[in-house]
Order: sequence, then structure tokens, then C-alpha cells
Amino acid sequence: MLPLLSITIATLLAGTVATFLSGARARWVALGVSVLFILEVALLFLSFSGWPGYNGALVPGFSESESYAWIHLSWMQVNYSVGVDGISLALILLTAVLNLATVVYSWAESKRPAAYFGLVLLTGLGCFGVFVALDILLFFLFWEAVLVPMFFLIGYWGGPRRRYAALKFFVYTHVASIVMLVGLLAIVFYSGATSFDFSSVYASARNLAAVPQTFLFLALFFGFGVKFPIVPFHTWLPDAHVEAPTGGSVLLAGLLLKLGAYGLIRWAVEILPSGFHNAQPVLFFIAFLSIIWGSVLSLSQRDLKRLVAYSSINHMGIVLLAIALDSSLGLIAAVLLMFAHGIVSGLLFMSSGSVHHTFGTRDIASVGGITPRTPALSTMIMAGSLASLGLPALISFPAEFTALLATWNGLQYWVFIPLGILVVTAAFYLWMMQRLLFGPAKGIPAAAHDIPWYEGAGMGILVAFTVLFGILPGLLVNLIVSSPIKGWPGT
Amino acid sequence: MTDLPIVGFVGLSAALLAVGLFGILTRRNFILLLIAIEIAMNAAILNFVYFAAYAGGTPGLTGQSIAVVLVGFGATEVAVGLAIVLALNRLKGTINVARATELKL
Amino acid sequence: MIYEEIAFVLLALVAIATGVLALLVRELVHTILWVAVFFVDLAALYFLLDAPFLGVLQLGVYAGAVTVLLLFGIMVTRKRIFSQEARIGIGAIPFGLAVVTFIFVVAAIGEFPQSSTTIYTYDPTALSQNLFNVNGPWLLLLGLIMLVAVGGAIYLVREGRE
Amino acid sequence: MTAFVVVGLAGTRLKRLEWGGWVAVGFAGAALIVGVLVAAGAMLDPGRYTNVQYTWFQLPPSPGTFPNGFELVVGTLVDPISALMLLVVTVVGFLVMLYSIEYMHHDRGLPRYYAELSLFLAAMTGLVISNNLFEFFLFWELVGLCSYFLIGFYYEKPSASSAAKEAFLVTRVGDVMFLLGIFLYFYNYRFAGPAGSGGWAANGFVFVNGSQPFLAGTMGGNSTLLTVAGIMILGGAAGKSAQFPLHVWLPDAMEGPTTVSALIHAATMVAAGVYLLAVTSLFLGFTATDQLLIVAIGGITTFFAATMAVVHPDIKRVIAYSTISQLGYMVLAVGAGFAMVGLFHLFTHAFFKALLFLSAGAVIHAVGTQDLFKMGGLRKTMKITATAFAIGGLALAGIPPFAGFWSKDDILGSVYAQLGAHPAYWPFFILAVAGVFLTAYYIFRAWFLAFSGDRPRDPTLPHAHDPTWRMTVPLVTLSALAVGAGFLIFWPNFQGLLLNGAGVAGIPPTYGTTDLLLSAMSVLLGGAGIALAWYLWGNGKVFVLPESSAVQPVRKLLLNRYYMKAGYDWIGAKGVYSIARAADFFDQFVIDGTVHGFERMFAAFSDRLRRIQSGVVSDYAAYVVGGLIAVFVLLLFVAPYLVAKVGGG
Amino acid sequence: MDLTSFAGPFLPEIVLLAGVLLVYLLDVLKLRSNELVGSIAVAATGFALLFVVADLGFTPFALLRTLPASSVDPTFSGGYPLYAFTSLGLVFQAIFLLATCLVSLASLSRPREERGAPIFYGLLLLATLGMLLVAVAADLIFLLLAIEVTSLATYLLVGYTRRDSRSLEAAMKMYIIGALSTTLSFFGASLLYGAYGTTNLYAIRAIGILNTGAGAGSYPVLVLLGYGFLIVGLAFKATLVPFHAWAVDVYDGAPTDVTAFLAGGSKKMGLFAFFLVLLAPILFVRTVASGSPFTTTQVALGPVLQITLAVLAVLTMTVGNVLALLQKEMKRMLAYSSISQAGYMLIGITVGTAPALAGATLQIFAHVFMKGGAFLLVAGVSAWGIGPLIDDWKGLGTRRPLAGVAFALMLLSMAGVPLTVGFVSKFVLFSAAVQAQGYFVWLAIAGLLNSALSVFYYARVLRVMFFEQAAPNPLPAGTVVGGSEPPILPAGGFGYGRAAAIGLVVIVIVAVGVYPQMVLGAVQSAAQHFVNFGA
Repeated sequence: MLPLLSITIATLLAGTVATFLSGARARWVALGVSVLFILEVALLFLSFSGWPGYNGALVPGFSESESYAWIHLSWMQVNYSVGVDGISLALILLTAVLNLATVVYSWAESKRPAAYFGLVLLTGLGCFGVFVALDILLFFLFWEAVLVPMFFLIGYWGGPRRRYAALKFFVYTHVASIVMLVGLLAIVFYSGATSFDFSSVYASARNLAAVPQTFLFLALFFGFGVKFPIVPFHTWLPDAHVEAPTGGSVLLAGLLLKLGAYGLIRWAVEILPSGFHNAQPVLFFIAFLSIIWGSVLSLSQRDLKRLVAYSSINHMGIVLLAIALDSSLGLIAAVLLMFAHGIVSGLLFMSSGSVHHTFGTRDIASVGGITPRTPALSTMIMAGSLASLGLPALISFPAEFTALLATWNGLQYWVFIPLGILVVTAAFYLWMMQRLLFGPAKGIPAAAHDIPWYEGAGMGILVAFTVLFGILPGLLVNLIVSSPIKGWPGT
Repeated sequence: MTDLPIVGFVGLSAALLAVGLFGILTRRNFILLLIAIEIAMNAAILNFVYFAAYAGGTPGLTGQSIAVVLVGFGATEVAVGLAIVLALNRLKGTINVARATELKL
Repeated sequence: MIYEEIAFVLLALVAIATGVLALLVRELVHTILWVAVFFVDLAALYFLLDAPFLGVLQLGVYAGAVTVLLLFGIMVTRKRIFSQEARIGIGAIPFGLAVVTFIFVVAAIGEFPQSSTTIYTYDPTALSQNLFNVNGPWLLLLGLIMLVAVGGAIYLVREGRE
Repeated sequence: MTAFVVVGLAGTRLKRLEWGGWVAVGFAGAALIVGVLVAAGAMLDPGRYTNVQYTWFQLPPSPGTFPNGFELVVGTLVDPISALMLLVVTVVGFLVMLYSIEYMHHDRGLPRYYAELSLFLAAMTGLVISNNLFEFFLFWELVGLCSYFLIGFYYEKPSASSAAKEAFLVTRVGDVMFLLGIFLYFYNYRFAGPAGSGGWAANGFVFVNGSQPFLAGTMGGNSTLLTVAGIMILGGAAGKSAQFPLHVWLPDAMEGPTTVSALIHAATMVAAGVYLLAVTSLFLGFTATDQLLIVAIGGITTFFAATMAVVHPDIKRVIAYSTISQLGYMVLAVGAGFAMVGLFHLFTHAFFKALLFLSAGAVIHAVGTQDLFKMGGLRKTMKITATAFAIGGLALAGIPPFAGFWSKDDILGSVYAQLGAHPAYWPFFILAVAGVFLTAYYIFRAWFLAFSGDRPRDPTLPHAHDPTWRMTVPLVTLSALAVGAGFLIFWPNFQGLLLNGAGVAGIPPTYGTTDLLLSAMSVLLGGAGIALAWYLWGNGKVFVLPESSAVQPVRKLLLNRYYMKAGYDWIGAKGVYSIARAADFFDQFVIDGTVHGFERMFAAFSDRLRRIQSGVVSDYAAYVVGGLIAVFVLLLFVAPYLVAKVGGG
Repeated sequence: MDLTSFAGPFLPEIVLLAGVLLVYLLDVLKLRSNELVGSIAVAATGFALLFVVADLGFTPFALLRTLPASSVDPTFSGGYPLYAFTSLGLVFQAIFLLATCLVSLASLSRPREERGAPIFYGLLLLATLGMLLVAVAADLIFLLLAIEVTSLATYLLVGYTRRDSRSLEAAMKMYIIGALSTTLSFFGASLLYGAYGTTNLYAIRAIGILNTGAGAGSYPVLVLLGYGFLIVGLAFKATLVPFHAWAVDVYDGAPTDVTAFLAGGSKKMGLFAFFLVLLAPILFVRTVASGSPFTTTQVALGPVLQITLAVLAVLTMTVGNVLALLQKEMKRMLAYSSISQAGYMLIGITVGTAPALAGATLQIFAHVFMKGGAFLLVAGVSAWGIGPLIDDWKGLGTRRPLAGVAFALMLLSMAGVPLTVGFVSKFVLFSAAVQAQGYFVWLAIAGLLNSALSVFYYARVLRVMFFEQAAPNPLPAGTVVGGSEPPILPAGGFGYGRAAAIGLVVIVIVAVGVYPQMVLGAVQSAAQHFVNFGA
């Protein structure tokens, strides 16, 4: 069998380097690499052996596993181990799609395009790595590898307060990574795991006593939570989103936030069951707090990007809630939500970026009635907003439905909180659409014209996925179900 | 065979160290600083000598050997210090260490 | 033996007094005098401890060479030899620090016998045996140190005309 | 049956074309034919269930939560009640489409209009033929979306986009409750059902299984839970069907084109709430508490909306309030246990209310205003319209033999029959009866204001005339239906359909056996209403309530809709938004401020600490000696203490 | 004592000494060309490095072995020598030589007009010689004297540009604090001598293991005071807080290449001295000692020292980082960062297990390259006319991408970003702390939080270099230049030597960062031997 995962990593790495070096033709190189990436992901899907009933992988439940020695000391066994299961495969698909869409959307980037596209690809590589890594060090390495390109994307291509935002982003997430790293190391050493491999950690960490598990889980939760981001460690997010270039925002919201959730599922929930169980109340509390806080704050935003950023906090809060439920349905909902939010927030950030390009501002209050002038853009904004507020036949609906159902099953009447917040979510999107898209035209510069083809194409890709998985969520669910999550058959 | 109060030596070397430290902390003239350092150094040498002679511990000639080496070292150290202070004096016209504060914060 | 104890007390008092005086007098040349006395006094202590070789070394190196070196330093850095230092207060903090250090070190005396004890005396030949044979590397190191000092110090004080 | 969805979607594809309207009408026509055939099939063979379904997604069985697996399906079910609704949707849909060709011809957003309308029809059809609650909810949301788009059709008008938003939000509140209701039922029924079926979890929320109602006889379980579930379903229905207290959006929804009002906000979508209640009551069952609550909501809404309609000057809004009021009757019926009676009223109401709206639309189209007090004397120039409106009005007022009489009479009769068993229904029954009088009064007040008299009160109005055939055909057709639909009750097959719709649950209604006295009383009340209207407003008279009148405050209260909208707006704009602002402040200054505070603290600390780097070497030496003493303290005191305390590392 | 048997194992040292003598000889012969003298220094360190690496057991160089494998990590039974060859000592020798090699390589590109090449390289080699001897010390006095060789050499190195008042002031400050520390060290050694009757580290270790009643058993206060004095004396070299204050001024005032040597070389010697001196009491003195005359509880010496060191480590990391936060000058910022790094390294000996020592050693290895490289690069950049402030570096990353990327890499490595050697070393170090469990986990957390804090100021430099535009040049009067042209950088880069050194640094940072197994494996086994050595 081909080492497909390593090949993909190598492709992305080589692609990144090539893009950096390719000067003015960078966008073509980046496009080529993105397409190649998608094709490789398609191959991955085809060769995915974790479908229900299959059990031939190296690590049970992981397909395409590869493992090579990396650092072998008497007390520390670090391997280069990669592998995918359904959950990571779903997120890998998201990575590939967003990567392609971002490259297409940013087609006209003129400020150091080689570096820009290179960094975009590097972000994609980092995320891909996080999703496939099955070794603590490798995981952490990719995890941190995402920080650097994003720091530069925000810091160099960003808005007026980009330096502040870049620094804030970097420091917040870095602190979180550190706590996470200590947690992971402690898991290894306290549980007496023989290596840093997921399988080994998985096997030994579950035997830890409940109290240490709880502490470790909380440490990991903080580490992953800042990426989520959970309230009250979320304030980096609006700043980072607002100041980041559109492509950066898309990747930030679409992929980076998912890293936290994925990490929580893979490296905390699965391997520390008792700790997870004990920490559930904390998780619920934070999740509800994030849900409420994100949506209430969205209401008061005037900046389109800021609004979407806060709505991300809200949506990721639901993801957290779904994870915290500790049920198979919740987990599926969480992954579905992650996928949905990745696509939809990408779409919304692209829309906001286009609004900014077209009208020179993202202030909802100063631009209005843009629909007659820019019907295509309006359609995109509408599609994004409606998908985000959970309309049927669009991708978020099955995810939210499942999440809420799972919440009811787990928590009964607490489901009122996310349910009630659905109304608020609808309110701020509708309010935004009312002010921005409808009503009499105002604040539209004379030169404003509808979005160029590449922006449309970038968003079009995402809209296509929004509709595709909105109508056929079963495709994703089948994938996720094939993962060796507890409570699943064969685990 | 002589009898001496070892406790007194400990006290003496402690006192000499304190005097040396006090000098290092308060004097501003570089040469006085050198003298203070040497006083403290002599306290250490004295330690080696009387510990070598003290029968209660594990006695040995080593202490005296060390003392010999340290006496030589002390002189060398003073020589280097003087070289620095002379070069500094040539450049700044003062050997007051409190006036040499170009580098700070 | 009471005489030796009395001698020790006297020498100790002189050592402390001369040390303090050397640091406190305002006339720098007087400082050198007090330092010389201090070094000689320590040499006397070494004789008292039956370490005559060291006593001689102390006289030669410290009381002789170092004192002269210091005097030379003062002469070079001063316009007039007999100029007074500016008065500098003792300073509560440095004084306190020194006293506290003293107290800490003195705390160790509890571990030693409080009365006079017999001290060992050594043969100077044995000392040279020890010094040059077993512990020879120390002297080699001292040589290295001197190599460094000589080369560097000369370069530093040389009126640079290359 | 999925063909409907395809048809609707195909309609949306063609929106760019000039003749898109005709295409849409064609598709709607096709849908009409299919709908009529299906309905006819159902009527000719009552008790037939047609059920087709596809898996949307499924999870394999898992030991803990879902031992039998979990499944969500999309399926279609044609049973008597969906056939009935299907008929309504396709007939009114087709007619409105046809009518729109002329009504909307001047609008440049026509393709968009038809696309959205087609999508709506598709979604509504889907909703009607759903075989499970999940799918029901899916289409429920979709019709809400279409409603949102269509209300906001004139999006350049701030009032229109605002009304659209309001409609979406208020119904969203209902949706959320509906969703919770679904969850509650799911929780209760997840393992219930025929033996071996695995319950709802494994069967995707379906109502039916084969030809049997899936949950037949499973009523029971946790009654508190079921009560709450019922309340939640009621909330959902109240949102969609504009029942008190979620009714505020419907009058404002009149910002949309009149055709839309006719189709969505009179005949079909708003009826979805009633339909939902009916489905729930038939297949899932309500507890007694729920029933009382539903009756109460229905009764209150009936009267409450009617009072507001009494004073309103806007022709469309009068009809809108009337819609709310009539929906109240249906809810009342469903609540009392007569789901099929409610649906029957829904059926007739769809026709005469669409008729009223389309007539009003014709008037508005002709005179360009919606203000009743500017109109007048239109009877002379718009004969067909006036007649149609009158027929609709009579039907609404419940004057025999118009359709409204039969259905409304059935409701009153059925509920009356239950009063003995449920004395708590009395006040709401009385409210409903009082509503009959008010209904007759306000609708004829509107008729007299618009059509009677000699000439328009506002002389600037353009000369009005009857519209062309594309608008009159629907009017005439609907008039015919408004007259004739009620007589269907005498057709045994139809009666059988209504009876069979009950499936297994429910109380047999009182078709044809209505208490004559009650009928007479309601007719009399209706007549009295008309008479009062004629007395006050007939022949172009304008009744002005004296400023000093004692009921003036009441009028103000009614005109301001009991200040409920203002209250909601206040909660929304002032309350929630203020909270949001406060939260934003908190976020920026407290949470972020804490972070920045740390930053500043570090900076200040760093700055203070920097001072120790004084540049004076003696100070550095002092640090060394100080550090030495500190190390001694650590070594001699602190560390031994700690080691003795914790036993070392 | 047989001369050949004495000289044989010291071949690297002798090579260096020969280099020194050759340099001085050339000086006498008035052959003072920087390139010539520098080449000799590079060659000498290079050869010595080859010997050391060969002694470490690196087979390709087996021919160059000067030590029989049996004499590395020997076992003693009575008769403790003054020096002994340990694998870890050899590793450190290699590290020291690498540092010197880098510095002298870079100094090949010293500006021509700068004088004093012979004394510079001569003292550099002598200082290195002292460091090499430290690495093999087995006796406290030997160790302290060897340290003094380096100390005196570095005092003079700092002041060798004798017409630069900043440089001389730095030398003066370093001398005073250094001499004070030396005195304290010797005083401490004398106290230990009083308590143990020997100054041999392995003898002390044996006494601790055998628990003969001498030393800590009989003289607890004396021992504690002795180690206290030694800690403080050695802390001077290792720049621990609060004994660090000199370092900032000296790093700032010294010629930058010398700073690179101080940060990359001599400071590491101080840390290794810590390893040597404190490992025995921490690991092997099981004698229960009364904690102090003021408490009656009997406690073990090891944990007491560990707690003290832990406090110092945390203090060092934190103060260093906090002070670096607001620093406006590049060299001083790097100096503070260097201080904080010393805190991380101290964790190694505080924890005292082989993994921790390995981690600290790797951290030291990494630091030689990161910090040494950074100072070398700063020296090169200042030769371009870039000022001392961080803000003077505006736009450098875009104007000189190679230098910018190299510097960014070093900073990222210091910040501990993955795929750099700085990450690997911190990862291993903190892993080891966590692995040791107990309160060392808190030490790891403190270290990691500090490294998070450090990101602030590293990121600030990156920001200045890459995101900000160069400030307009103060234009000479009368020139007509459009608007905001940045200062014109001289053509050409750093010069070959410096470019080669920086290139080497970059390669090592990345190579070891990506595949650390080889270096790490060697360090790990050396640390393991070191911990077991002589026991």
C-alpha cells in the first residue's frame, strides 16, 4: 500500500516550498498543489479501510497507518506515526476544500503573492498534519506549525491593527499549546505509556485513577479550548478575524478552530474517559457560556467580520456541548458541526471580505441595500447566513438537529439554552441581512461592482459543499461512524 | 603540638569575609575594591589552612597546598584587576566605579 | 596552651582592625599601610598554625608583591599620592548584608569543639610532595592563569601603538 | 410524490426567463392535476395510506444510547389529511400563480418572485406529505424561509424587510419550541412502537409503518413529558399559525405582495400550524392539559384577533386579523379533539380567505392603496371583485350556504358537544361564539367601506375597473369553491375521509348533526354583525367614534394591537440589544481588559524591575551578597521546612 | 607522574595551547592579520573538536581517539584523581569547542581596521582551554581554578578593545562581580573542605554514598553553607538571578563577538560546573542532615538543594523574561533572554535525573547555536550600520531576507517553535521534568509558561523585522532623495566567515530540530553515564 499520508504531507511541503519560490506564478503553483491535495484526499477516501466491519489497520480503527522511529531514548519513544479514521478524514476533506477555495478566492492577491500562497498552503499542511498525527510530539509539532503561517498571514496581510492582532493570536494560542503539551506529557509519564504513540497512550492512560485523569483532562481542555475558543479565552478571535486577510480568516475559522475540537476528541476525550466524565459539568458550563456569549455579542456587532467571528464562538460552543455529551450521537453531531461550520464560516468570511473589497468597509451600519448592485455577492451572503442559522437542506441543519437531539438525550431541558440561542442567532443574521442587503441603497461607492469571478468561484465551491452535504449528510455520517469511538460497535 | 581554638578561627574568617564584603559593597575606589576582595580571599585561604590543621575533621596537607595555590592566584587576580583599572583610568580619568555607568537599564 | 590562645586573639583582633581601617581611612596611602599590616598579621597567624611555608609565602606574595602592586596602582591613578578619598557613608544596607553574612557563617561554629584542640603540623617536604606530585595539576592551572593574566594585562595597559 | 419537490425545484431553475411566470404556472398546473388526482384517490378510497421512504442518514446500533440504531428518513405519506391539505395547496397555489401573472407583471423581480413561490409550493407540498416529524420540521423551516423571502419581496422598502425579519424571528421562536417538542416526543417514543421495530430512534420519527399509524396505541409514557411536548408543539403551531401570543408577525407580513398573502399567509403556510396540531393530535395524542391549553389559545386568539380587525383601516390587515381569528377556530377545534373538523375549516377557509385576499388584491391593484377610508363606491366599477369579496365575506361570516358556515358550524357544534365533559372549555367557547359576531361585523365593515357608497372618499384615486381574465378566473373559481366547498360534507366519501383521518384516536365529530339551535344562533350573530356594519358603514357612511366616547381608549388599544408588538419590539430592541451592548462592553473591557491588565501589570513590573539595573557595579555586588543571604535562608530555613513538610521531591 | 600519560588524554587542550602560543609567536613577529590568526584559531578548535568527537566514540573519527574507551567514565576505588573523563564532560567539551569555533569563524570577518587580532584569538583559545578543563574536572579546586582561567581570559576579552569606554566599563563590572564570586566560591570550597576533609567531588560523592558520618552527617550547617557559597559563586558564571545584573551590561558593552562567546560558551561552563558540583549532593548524599541549627527536623540534603535550585531556576526564567519584555536594545534583549534560558537549563540539574540532564545539555547545545548565532548575526548587522535598538531593525527582514530569515529562525528556536532545535531541547527538558513527577511538574509548567511569555518579545522582533517599514534615513544635508528611502545597506553580506558561521547555525537549528535522534542519543547516554559515574 502506498504511504498515502506521507505522500500528501510531502506534496504539501514541496508545494509550499515551490510556491514560496515561484514568484509571480505562485497562484498557479498553489492552485496545482491544492488540486493535487484534493485528489490525494479523494484517493484517501477510496483507500480508506476504516469503514464499518474492517479491522485490519495497524492501530485498530485507523486506516493508512504509518509509523517510523523518530526519537528513541530509554525513557522516551517518539515515532513519526500517522493514520486516519473517519473523524480525521472528514476534517481532512474540509481542509482540502477550504484550501482550494481560499487559493481560488485569493487569486488576485498582489502583495507578495508567493509568500501569501505559500503560507496558505503551509496552514493547510499544518492542519492536515494535526488531523493525521498519531504521536504526541508529531501532533504538537503540526499544531504549532499552524501558528506560524497564521501569525504571518495576519501580521503582514492584515488590516490596520494587524500587528496587535497577530501578537495576541500568537500569544494566546501559544500559551494554550504549552498547557496542552504539559498535559500530554504528564499523561505519557504518569500513565507509564511505553511511547508517545496514540495507541500506547490510549492503552495506558485509561488506567489512570480518576483524580489525575481529571486534572489532566482539564489541562488539555484548557489547551484545546483556547483554540475553540471557549469563553472567557476567546478575545483573541474577533481581533484576529477582523484584522486577518480574508484568506486568513477563512482558514482561521474554517480550520484552526477545528483543531481544538479535534484535539479534544482525539487526545482528551478518548484517552481520559474518567477525567472526561468528571469534567463534564465544567464542559457543559463553558459550552453554554460560549453559546450564549457568542450569539449575544454577535447581536451588538457592527463589523461584519466581527459578527461572524462571534457567531463562530457560538457555533463552536455547540460543538463543545456536543462533545461534552459523551454520546455517539453527540460526537457525530460535533464532527458534522465542525465540518458545517468550517464550510459556512469560510463562506461568510469570504463574503465579508468581498463586502470589504467592494464597498471599502465592513460596517453594517454604513452600507445598505447592496442587493441590486451586487446580486451575486448578496446571494452568497444570504446563502452563508441562512446556512449558518441552520436552515434545512443546507449543511448546518443536519448537524444542528443532531446536536440538539443529542443534547436533549443527554441533558433534557438544558437544551433550552442552545434552542433559545437559535432564535438569537437567527436574529443577528436577519438583522445583518436586513441592514446590509435590503432596504434603500446607501453608502455604495460609485465604482462598486459585483464580485470578480475568482471570488465567486471560491465561494461557489463552498456553496456547492453546503448544499451537497445539506442534502446528503449521510455521506459524512457514514464516514464518522466508522471511527473507533467508544460506544461504537467493535471498540 | 599546639592547642588552638578552632571556633575562633571560624569566627575570624567569617569576620574577615564580612569585612571584605562590606568593603566591596561600600567602596567606590577600584583599588579599595581590590583590597576588599583580597581581604575576603584571605579569609578563604585562612579557612583552608586551619581546616588542614584541625584534627577533628579529616586532616590533610591538601588544605595547605590549596592555600599556596590560592596565594598565587590572588596575586594574579590583583594584577589583572590593576590592568583593567589602569586602562579604564586612562580612558575616563577616574577609577570611581560609581562613575562608570554608561551601561545600564 | 593559654599563650597561644592569647596570641591568636590578639592577632585576630589586629587582623579585623587593620582590615576595617584599610577600607575606611580616607588617605589612600594609609590604606596601603594598613593592608600591609593586615597581610603580615595573617602571615603571623599561619606561623601560629605551624604552617611556616605558607607564612613565608604570605609575606612574600601578599605583604610584598601585592602591596607594592596596589601602591603602584594608586600612584598611577592619582595626580597626587596623598590625596584623600571623598567621604563615603558606611551605608546601612551594605553593613547589614555583611553582618548577616557573618552571622550565617558563624552559625557553623556550633559544629566544632568549643575549647582549644590540638592542631596538626606538617613537614614542609611533605607539603612540597603533595603540592608538586599529587596536586600538580593545580600548579599547572595556576600557570595557565598567569599566562592569561600576563598576556592580557600587558596588552590592556600597553599604550596601544600597533 | 417526490415529483412535487422536483417540480418546485425545476421552477426555481427557470427564474431567469421572461416567461418564467408561465412556466411556473405550468408546473403549478401539473402539480394541481397530480394533487387533485391524489386527493381524489384518497377520497375515493378512504383509509388508504401510501408510504415511501429513503434513509437520510443512519447510525449503527450502539450498546448505550441506541441499541437498535438510529435513523433519520425522508419519506412521503399520503393519507386522508395530507390529501386534503394537498388539495388546498395545489388548488390555491395554482390559482394564485395564475393570478400573479397579471398582478405582478410590472415588477422587475418577477423571476425571483416565481422562483420563490415555486420553492414555497414545493416545500409546502413536501411538508404536507412528510411521513415523519423530522422531515416535517425540515420543510416547515423551508416554508418559513420562503415566507421570509416573499414578505421581504420589496426589499428596498425598510418596512418590508423589517416585517420579513420579524416574521422569521417570531416563527423561529415557534420553531424552536416545535423542535423541542420533537425531541420530547422522540425521547418518549424512541423505543416505542410495534414490537421489533426499534422505536422512533431506529425508524426516523415516522408516523406510520406500512398502513398502520406507527405509534398506534403508544400514547402514554411519561405524562408530564408528554404534556410539555404538547405545549411545545402548540408553541410551534402558534408561531406558524400566528396564534396568541406569537401572532404579531402576521399583520406585518402584509408588506409582501397580496398574492403572497393570499397563498402563504391565508391559505397554506399559516395553516401548517393547524395541520401540525392535527397531525400531532391524531398520531401522537395530546394530554388533557394540553387540550385545554390549545382550546384556550384558540379561543383567545379567535376573539382577540377579531377585536383588532374591527378598527383597522387597512384592507389587507383586516383580512390578516381575520385569518388569525379563523386559525383560532381551527386550533380550538383541534384542541377540543376534533382535528378533522379543524382541518375541514382549514379546507374551506383556504378557499374563501384566498378569495378575500385576491379580491382585496384586485382592489389594491386597481386603486393603488390599501386604506379603506380612501376607497368607496368601487362596487360600481368592479362588479366581479365586489361580488367575489362579498361571497368571501359571507363565507367568512358563516352565513349559510357558504362554505364557512358548514365548517365553522361544525366547530362550534363539536366543541359545544364537549362542553359537558369539559366545563373548562366554556369561556373559550363563548369567546369563539362572540368572535362570530365580530367576524361578520368587521368583514362587512370592510366591504361597505370599500365597495358601497357612490365614489371613492379620496378623489385622487385612479379610476378603478375589474381586472383581466387572468385575475378574474381565479376569483371566480375561488368564489365557486367558497360557495360549494362546504357542501362536500354531504358527500359520504368526503365525510368518510374526514372520519378516517382520525385514524385511531379522536372523538367522532358531529357532521350534519349540528345542534340546530346553535346553528341558528351563530347565523343570527353573523347576521347581526352584518346588520351593525350596514348600520354604521353602509352606503358610504363613515362612522366616527366621538373623541369623548368612553370606548375611545379601547379603540386606541385595539389600533395599537394591545401594545403587544410595541412590547416585543421593546424587548427585542431595547432589552436584548442592551444586553448585547452590555455584554460587548464586558467582553471588550472586562475580559479583554483583564488580559490587557495582565499585560500592563507585566509591563509595569518589568519597568520597575528594570530599575535594579542601575549601572552601578556596587549595586550589582549588593545583589550578589543579598542573593547569597537569600540562598542561605532558603537552604537553612525554607527548604528544610518544605522538605520536612512534604517529604521532598 | 608520567608526562606522556598525562599529556595524551589532553591532546585537545594541547592543540589549543599550541594555537595560543603560535598566535602569540606571530604577534611577536608582527604578523597580525585577522584572517591569518583567525584561521589558526579555527583550525585549532576544529582539530580539538575532532579529537573530542572521536573520544566520544564517534566511529568515523576512531583514528583520532586520544583516550582509550576504558578511561572514559571509569570507576574509582579509593584514590580519586583531580580530573576524570566523563562522556558528558566530553559532550560539553564538544559544545564549548563548537562555540569557540563558531565565534572564531565569524570573527574571520571582523572589520580590517579593528586591531588586536592576536590577543583576541589568543584569549579566546585560552578561555576555551579553561572551559575544556572544567569539563574534565573531578576536584573542586581544579574546577574553580579552571573556571578562573576562563574568567580572567573573558574579563580581558571583554575589555580588549581598550579604547572603547563601554567595553572597558563592561570589563570592570565583570571583573568586580567575577572576583567577588570567585572569592565566595573559594570560601565555599574551604567550608566543604572543612566538612569533608577533601575537595574531590567523587570523594564527596563516595562519602555520601558510604554514609561514613563525615561531611553532611557531622557538619550539616557547614555543608549547607559551603554549597550555598558555591551556588552563588557559580551562579555568577551561569547568570542566575539575582546574580545576573553584570551580565546584561557586559553583554551589551562587550564587543559583540565576545558577547556571543560569553553567552554561547563561558556561561555554559558555569552550568556544567553546577552539574559537576551539585549532582553528588543531590543524588548521592543520602545522609540525613539536620536542616539547620534552628530546626530540629532531620532532612536529606538533596531535596533541600533541589528546592533552592528550583527557586533560583524559576526566578531566573521569570525575571529574565519579564525584563526582556520592555527592552528596547537588541543586545540587551538577547542578554535577558539568555538569562532566562539559563533558568531552563538549571531545571536539568534541579531535577537531577539522567533525562533531565540530557535535556539541559541539549538545551545548552541549542543555546550555543541560537544565542551565539544571534549575537554573531547582530554583530554582522551592526557592521552594516544598523543601530543598537530593536527599532533600528525595521524592515530588515524584507530588505535582507536571508539575514532576516536566519535571525527569525534563531528567535523562533529560542521561543521553542517546533522543528527547531530549541523546541526539541525544551521538549526533552520539560518532558524529563514531568517524567520526574512530584513538584518538578510545576517546574516544567513554570518553564513552559515562561517560554510562552518569551514569545512576546521574540514576536516583537519578528514584527519589527518583517511587518514594519524601515524608518527613513537621516539624510545628509543637501541630498535630494525621494521621501522615505530606507538606509542604504552596504553591498555584500556579512563576509565569508560570518556567513559560514551563521549558515552552520541555521543548518544545525533545522537539522537537529527535525531529526534530533543522533545528538539526543549521544547526550542521553552521556548523561546516563554521568549520573552513574564512579558510583
